[in-house]
Amino acid sequence: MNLLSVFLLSPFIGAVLLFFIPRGSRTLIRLVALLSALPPLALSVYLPFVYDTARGGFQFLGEIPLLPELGIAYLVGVDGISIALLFLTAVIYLTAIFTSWRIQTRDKEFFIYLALLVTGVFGVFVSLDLFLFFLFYELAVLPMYLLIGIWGSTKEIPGRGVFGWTYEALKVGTKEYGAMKLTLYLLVGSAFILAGIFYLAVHGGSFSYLALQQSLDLPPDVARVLFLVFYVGFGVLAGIWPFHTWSPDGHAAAPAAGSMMHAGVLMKLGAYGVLRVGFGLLPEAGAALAWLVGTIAVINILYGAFGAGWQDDIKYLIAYSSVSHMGVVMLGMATLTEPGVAGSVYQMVSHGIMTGLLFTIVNLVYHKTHVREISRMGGLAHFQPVLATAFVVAGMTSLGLPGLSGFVAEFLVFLGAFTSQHPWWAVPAIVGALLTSIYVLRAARNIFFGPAPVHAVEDAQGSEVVSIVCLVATLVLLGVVPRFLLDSLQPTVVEFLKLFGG
Amino acid sequence: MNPVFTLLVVLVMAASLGVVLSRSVFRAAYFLAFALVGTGFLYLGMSPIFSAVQILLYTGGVLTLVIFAVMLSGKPELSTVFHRPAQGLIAALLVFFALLSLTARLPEPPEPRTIPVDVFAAYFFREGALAFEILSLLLLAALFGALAVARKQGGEG
Amino acid sequence: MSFRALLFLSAWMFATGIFGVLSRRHVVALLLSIELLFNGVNLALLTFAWAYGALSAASLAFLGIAVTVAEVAVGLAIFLLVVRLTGKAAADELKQLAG
Amino acid sequence: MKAFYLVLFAPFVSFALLALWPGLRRSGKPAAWTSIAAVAVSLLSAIALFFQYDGGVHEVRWVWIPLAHFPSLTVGFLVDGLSVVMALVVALVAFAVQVYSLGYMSEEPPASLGRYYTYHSLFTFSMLGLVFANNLLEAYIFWELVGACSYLLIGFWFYKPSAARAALKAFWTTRLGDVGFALGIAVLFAHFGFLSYDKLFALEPSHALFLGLLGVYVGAMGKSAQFPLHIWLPDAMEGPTPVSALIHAATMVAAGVFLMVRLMPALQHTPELLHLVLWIGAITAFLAATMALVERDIKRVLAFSTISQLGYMMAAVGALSAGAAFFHLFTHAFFKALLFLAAGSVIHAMHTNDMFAMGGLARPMRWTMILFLVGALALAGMPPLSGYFSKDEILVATAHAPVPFALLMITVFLTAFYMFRAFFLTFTGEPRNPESHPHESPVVMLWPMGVLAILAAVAGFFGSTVHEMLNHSLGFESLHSGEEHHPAWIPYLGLGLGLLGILVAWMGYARRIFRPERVYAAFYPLAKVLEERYFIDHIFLLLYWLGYNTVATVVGFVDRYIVDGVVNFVTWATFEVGKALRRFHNGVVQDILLGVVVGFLILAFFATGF
Amino acid sequence: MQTASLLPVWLVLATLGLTFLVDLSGRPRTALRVAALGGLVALLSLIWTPDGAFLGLSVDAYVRFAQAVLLGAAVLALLASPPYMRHFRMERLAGDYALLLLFTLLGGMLLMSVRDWLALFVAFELLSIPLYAAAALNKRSPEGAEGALKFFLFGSVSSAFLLLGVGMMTLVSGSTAFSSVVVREAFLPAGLALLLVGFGFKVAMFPFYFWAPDVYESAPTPLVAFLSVAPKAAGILILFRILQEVVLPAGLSSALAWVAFASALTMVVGNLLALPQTHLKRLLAYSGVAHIGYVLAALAAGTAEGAGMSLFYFTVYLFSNMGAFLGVAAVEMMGLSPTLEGVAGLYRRSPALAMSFLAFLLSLGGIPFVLGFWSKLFVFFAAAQAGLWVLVFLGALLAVVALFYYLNVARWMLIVEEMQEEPAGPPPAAVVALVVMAAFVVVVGGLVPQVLVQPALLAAGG
Repeated sequence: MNLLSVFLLSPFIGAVLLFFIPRGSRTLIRLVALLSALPPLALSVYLPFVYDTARGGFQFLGEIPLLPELGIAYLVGVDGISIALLFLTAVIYLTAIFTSWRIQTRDKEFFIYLALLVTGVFGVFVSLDLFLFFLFYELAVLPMYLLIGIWGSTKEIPGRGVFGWTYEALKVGTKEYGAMKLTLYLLVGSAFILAGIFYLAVHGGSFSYLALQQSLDLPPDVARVLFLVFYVGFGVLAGIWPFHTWSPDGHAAAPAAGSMMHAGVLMKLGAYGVLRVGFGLLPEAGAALAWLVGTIAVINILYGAFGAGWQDDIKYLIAYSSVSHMGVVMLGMATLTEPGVAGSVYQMVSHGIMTGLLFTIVNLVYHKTHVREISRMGGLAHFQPVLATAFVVAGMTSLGLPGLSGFVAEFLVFLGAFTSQHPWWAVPAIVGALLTSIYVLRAARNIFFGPAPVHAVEDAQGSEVVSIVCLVATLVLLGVVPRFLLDSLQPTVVEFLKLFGG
Repeated sequence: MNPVFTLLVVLVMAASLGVVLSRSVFRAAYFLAFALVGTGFLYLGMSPIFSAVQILLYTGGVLTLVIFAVMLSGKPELSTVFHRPAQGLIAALLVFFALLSLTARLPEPPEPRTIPVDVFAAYFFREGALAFEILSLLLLAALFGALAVARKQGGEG
Repeated sequence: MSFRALLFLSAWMFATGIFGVLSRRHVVALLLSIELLFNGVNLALLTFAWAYGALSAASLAFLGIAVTVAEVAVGLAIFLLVVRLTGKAAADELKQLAG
Repeated sequence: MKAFYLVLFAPFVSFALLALWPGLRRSGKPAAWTSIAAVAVSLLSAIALFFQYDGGVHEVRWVWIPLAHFPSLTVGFLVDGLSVVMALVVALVAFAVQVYSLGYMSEEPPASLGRYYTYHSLFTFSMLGLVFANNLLEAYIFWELVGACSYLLIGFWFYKPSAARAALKAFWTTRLGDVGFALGIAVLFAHFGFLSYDKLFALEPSHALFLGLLGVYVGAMGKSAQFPLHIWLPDAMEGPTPVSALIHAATMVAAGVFLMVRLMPALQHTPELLHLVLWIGAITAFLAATMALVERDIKRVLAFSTISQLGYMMAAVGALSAGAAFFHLFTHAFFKALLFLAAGSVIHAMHTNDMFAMGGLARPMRWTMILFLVGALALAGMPPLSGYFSKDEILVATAHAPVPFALLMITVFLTAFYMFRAFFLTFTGEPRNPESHPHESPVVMLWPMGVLAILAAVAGFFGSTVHEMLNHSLGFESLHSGEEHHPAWIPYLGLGLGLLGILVAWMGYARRIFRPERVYAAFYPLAKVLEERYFIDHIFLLLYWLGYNTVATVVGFVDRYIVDGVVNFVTWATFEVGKALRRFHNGVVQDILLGVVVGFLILAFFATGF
Repeated sequence: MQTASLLPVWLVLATLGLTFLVDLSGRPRTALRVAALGGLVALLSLIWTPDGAFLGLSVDAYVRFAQAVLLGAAVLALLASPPYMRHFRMERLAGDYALLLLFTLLGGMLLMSVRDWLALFVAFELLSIPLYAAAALNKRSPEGAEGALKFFLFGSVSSAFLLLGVGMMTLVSGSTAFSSVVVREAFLPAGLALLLVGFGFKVAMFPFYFWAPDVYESAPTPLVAFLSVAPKAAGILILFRILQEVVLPAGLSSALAWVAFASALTMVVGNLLALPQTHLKRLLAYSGVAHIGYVLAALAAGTAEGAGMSLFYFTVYLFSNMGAFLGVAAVEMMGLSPTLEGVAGLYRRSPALAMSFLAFLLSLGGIPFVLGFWSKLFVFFAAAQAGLWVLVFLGALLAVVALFYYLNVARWMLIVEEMQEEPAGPPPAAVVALVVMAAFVVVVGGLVPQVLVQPALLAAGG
């Protein structure tokens, strides 16, 4: 029983146990969910210390042959990058449970779907067999759909512009629309990935990532096409520019835990995929197309930052900021320099935690005030000091204030961009941070500051405060002591860059 | 090309047209009978047993069945005969040419001979034994099927 | 007894059968057209048997006749049921099931 | 060097305590006392550090971000002459302000008082961190932290929309400057690979060094409110006055100057940059002074005066005279903080900032008047007070550049004029609004002002010790340029202009020999321009609306209705194809059978075709 | 005399006889149960039947696996029929219904093991004709009769083509006195074309699927469950044998291209047409068409893995598709209409049924950790191994469309809160038990797919 299987089994067993608990006993349900979240967190905190940085590469390997004829096996292993992302997922899962502690309707099902979703995500970060990777990748589809479909929130968006009439036809903005759009986008991406993985398996001989790393040599142009297929496939989930439109609708419709998991973790899944499968298995093609990845990342950063400025709905604002920050992740990756890639992975973790916190706050504000339009809000800090402070801290992280995790990530990406072949990339990276500070702090002012609102509003209660405190603590921890993750991440990145003659 | 053969072919062709074009179903049934008998005579040249089977069993059995069905239903004629005849005509022509083109590349038969009954019977009951057994099952199944469909279920709508 | 003529005749019967099936409104007319189809096929099979001495084609024709009879039996039973339940004998009026 | 850790980490402990322990924070007074105690500890150890200082350079360093292809990014602390003196100034002013705040913020509810002191502790820690930083990256880290604290403190009274807006303006403008700073760091990191001061100083001049330091200077311009990035400082007065005294007079705004002084060994290799710094310093000084002439709000007058003095310091740096710049920073911290606190005491009593609503406060607020006078005299550069010495050194240093020198000379006169205009308007003449009944501020506010007043008076004499400590850390004579050929008449001209300024102010506002309102009316167009702060604020506002909001609207619309529109259209189209195909299933048997025939024809075509 | 190899066939024949006698003695309900029991015995007997050939019927692992699928489908349908019959008051015809079903089953089993063309044609007809009659058994619904009529007409016309095609094929490879190369060159493509028309109907491939939606909508649901799996499986698996042993050796390699083309078209049309459907049975009909498109992709690969994967596919399809139809039957027995509105809020009324239905939908949609995921992926992997990248990519993209309508049904059941129609009563326990059992297989099977995949690959000699 491999150590890493704990990541998979703990939430899955939690889901199975929850299945048998009667619907009435609310606290028991939450306790089981919580218990299913603790082992992965403990393990993910333990891993960075016990990961042997000297040896590097994939460690804690475990293999159980599933279908030898087709070259499929349960192959698991982690390196610095996976450790960082496992830590992110574990933290987000725990805090997602706390945030949804007070959910009223159908709570048993809620925690079951959440547990299944996390199992899928853990599976992706842990598995080294591409088939298994794809399997866990697709596992996240259904729970996400149901989470948004059942517990989501609706806000009709009237149609305007040249395709305006389709908006009423498809009821854009409702939670069904958001759930379906998000799910189908994930699937369109997985269609590309499926084709790519099969091509690799057929030409590389087996699905195992390790074997493919050695045995794979494709003609340059085929490799480039394959890289593009993976880039688009995973990029859809990572929210790269033309395919990002699911992110605002999906996250705006999702409940707190749903958007925490999705914006916080699943978007990183996409970026992780591009890094691990795209750049990892097809280095020459990756290097050749790095300029494309970088340019689109730049568009992402600026597009997201400006897009967020226009939004009047707090959830859409956070969703667009996620698009912008994912741009920073992709930019870091595209630089193919050590600080760049390390910064990119660090930004995945930092942005994951930060977006988790932002969505928690935004959803709590929505649930307590039933208002999503910023123009109709103001002075909430009078009644919600905890939420206000947390929002400012999260905002500061997003604009890269030192002492919080955002700075480490964005500065590394900024330095990496400056020392890469396209130094001009550094300008959008730092300008992006400036633009972020504009819309985030302006939102903070419009929502929380200013004269007190007419009727009192409830502040974050019990478990919600715990969730917020955990997330803020993680942001500070990652900001002040980056070596917690970087010690294991850095050797992996160096080894990763050897593929590119680094 | 002896005249009898060509006459027969033309007659059968006309008869089959009649089946399809006649207004009343009864008259269509007569034309069909005429076509089947014509084919039966054609079979004389190829394999005499088949002409017997064709004329006695096939024409006799099937025709009587059809007539009974029409009598029972009490609806011999409908106001209009055809439904989208143009579409049917085009399709029929295309099928006709398709079939001809499919069989066009067939070589001329070197020496065609009529199949004597004993040779056919020996072959059929040796090679086709299994098929014959399954056929018996099929006929039984059809019998049950027809009975089941015909039976009243009691109190149906 | 020319080979080509026979094939032409069988194709002709088959084609008229197809026309009947596609364009006649009365269900029994459809059945008759199907008879025509099968007869065309049997004629073709026997022609092959006669031309190439393929006894299997001949025995297949024989089996074909038996199968056709079975089909007509079931077909008529269903026709009578349709008339009894829907009171219509015209195939193109039976379009409850669509879409 | 144990004392050093105490100086830096005492405020951090207090911040951690207040942040993590809500009970303490919400209790109000106890939270205040924790913070004040921490600052006191920090002050005492700073003093100890100052006296124990043996001239050496003690540095401690550890790896913050490990890197392989580049030297790892390190974090560490550097204790040398410059940082010790600066730490002393910061700790002292911080202590004074925090004690003063007890009185000034007395009627704040306990919870928000606790929040106030939490921010104060964080600010003090960040400022000290900046002072002791040993490399540019760490300087950038504390630089931004200090900026964040200023945002929090300016926006402390968040229920005032103007305060929230001012906080935003301050953060955005300084952030704009920080973009330059970051780019500068990136250039240095990319070309040289290291950011720590000692290695930077060892570099010989190169274009990369120039670009890097230019970037850093842009950052300093933002933080030290140099033209054109000065627009945020006047609005920052929305924050509580003690905050203005601490952050917008003595410490944070001086950070830019401090950093330039710290980088002097490297700056000396980039004469073009220094030339630019000199010019911008001089222009800032002059413009700020002109804007102060027409200001009605007492705090904004002091704000413009700070911008002007910062202009002086930057000019000194530009003239390669780090010593003069630092000494003026040293003295300015005391008398400007004093002036702010005095103004605070007046506002506390009169509950208004508008000088034209005050008057005749000399009698009821005797002590405040005396303290304000000391500060004003020091600022105007009257001999016994510290202002005279430090301003004189700057004038001497910049003598070699005619135009900037002239501008600075005129500014001496303007400074004296607007300071005493404020003094006479506030304290002399009859009270302008009858229902206000001013009373002297409580002792807890007067004592800190008193200490500052004493320092403002005597600080001038510590010039030599400050210079000597500075030379240790810079490694070269910090005052060298002005010494040789400074004409003797400079100090006297400065003094004369100062006295002239006071005289004119006295004539205008005390004795009302000439009516300033008529002068204002006579030069109305010019006055209006000054009042509108040369329309720079409006330019930035326009830049913000055009640069960000309109582009955001376009991007937002395009994304919501074009990019998303295409996606919705594709979905809708797929549905329509599905519905269209359904029409083929009209249920009529004959049409269904067509399927078989068509299928056969296709297959037949395949069979014959291939 | 290895008659043992035909053990399951003898057992089914015995069951047939027994059922007839019981029905004759006037107890139709017990006749149905006897048929189900007999089917079960035959299914279990498969384990001990050895390979071998007898009377022209050869049996090997591939045939036995296929027969297992057919028997499984029959047993499942027969077990679900009694409550359905009782609900729709068709019990007097239960006996006939059972007989017809057994005849069809027999036809399918024989078709699997037949070696010569004559027997193939007759077995093929035996597989269809009883179904025409069975489709019309619900005498209360005029649509039932209409559906049966369409089924009959469509079936007869396509079997005419089939007859001609089989005739031609006998000349190509049958034991004939004279088979010159020229004749084979002419007859092979034509024969295959005509053959595909016949098989196209049976398998509901594009463009021969027009009958499927109408018949699925009107026929009794347990029969439709059987109809949607058994004949299709038989058709595809025997078509595979024909391709492997007759067509490809005879040199018509372009046949695989035809199949690939048909697969692509079937996938696209099946999925697109399923999108706007609101009637569950029609939706499942079109989804069935789409699924046949996926299997044809494996068939187009033309490799042994392809065969193994299609065997596995049908085993999975057996459970998920029949399960779905039995679920619809249960919904009908609750007095609800088998449409999206009828199913609204099913989660409230009976969670077990709703959850099982969700499992089937996911399996059909190909979501991980349910059996359907593996089958869909392996089918595409087989196609990928044969280099059919267009099909793989098209299939993956269409899976997105497919998931839309599957999730849409799931949405109506799980997410929509209020019930649109008032159910008459709870679903009969027997059917729910069957449905939950099928769902259990689908979910647990998803966790350990190799249990089914490896035997399938072995059976196909992969």
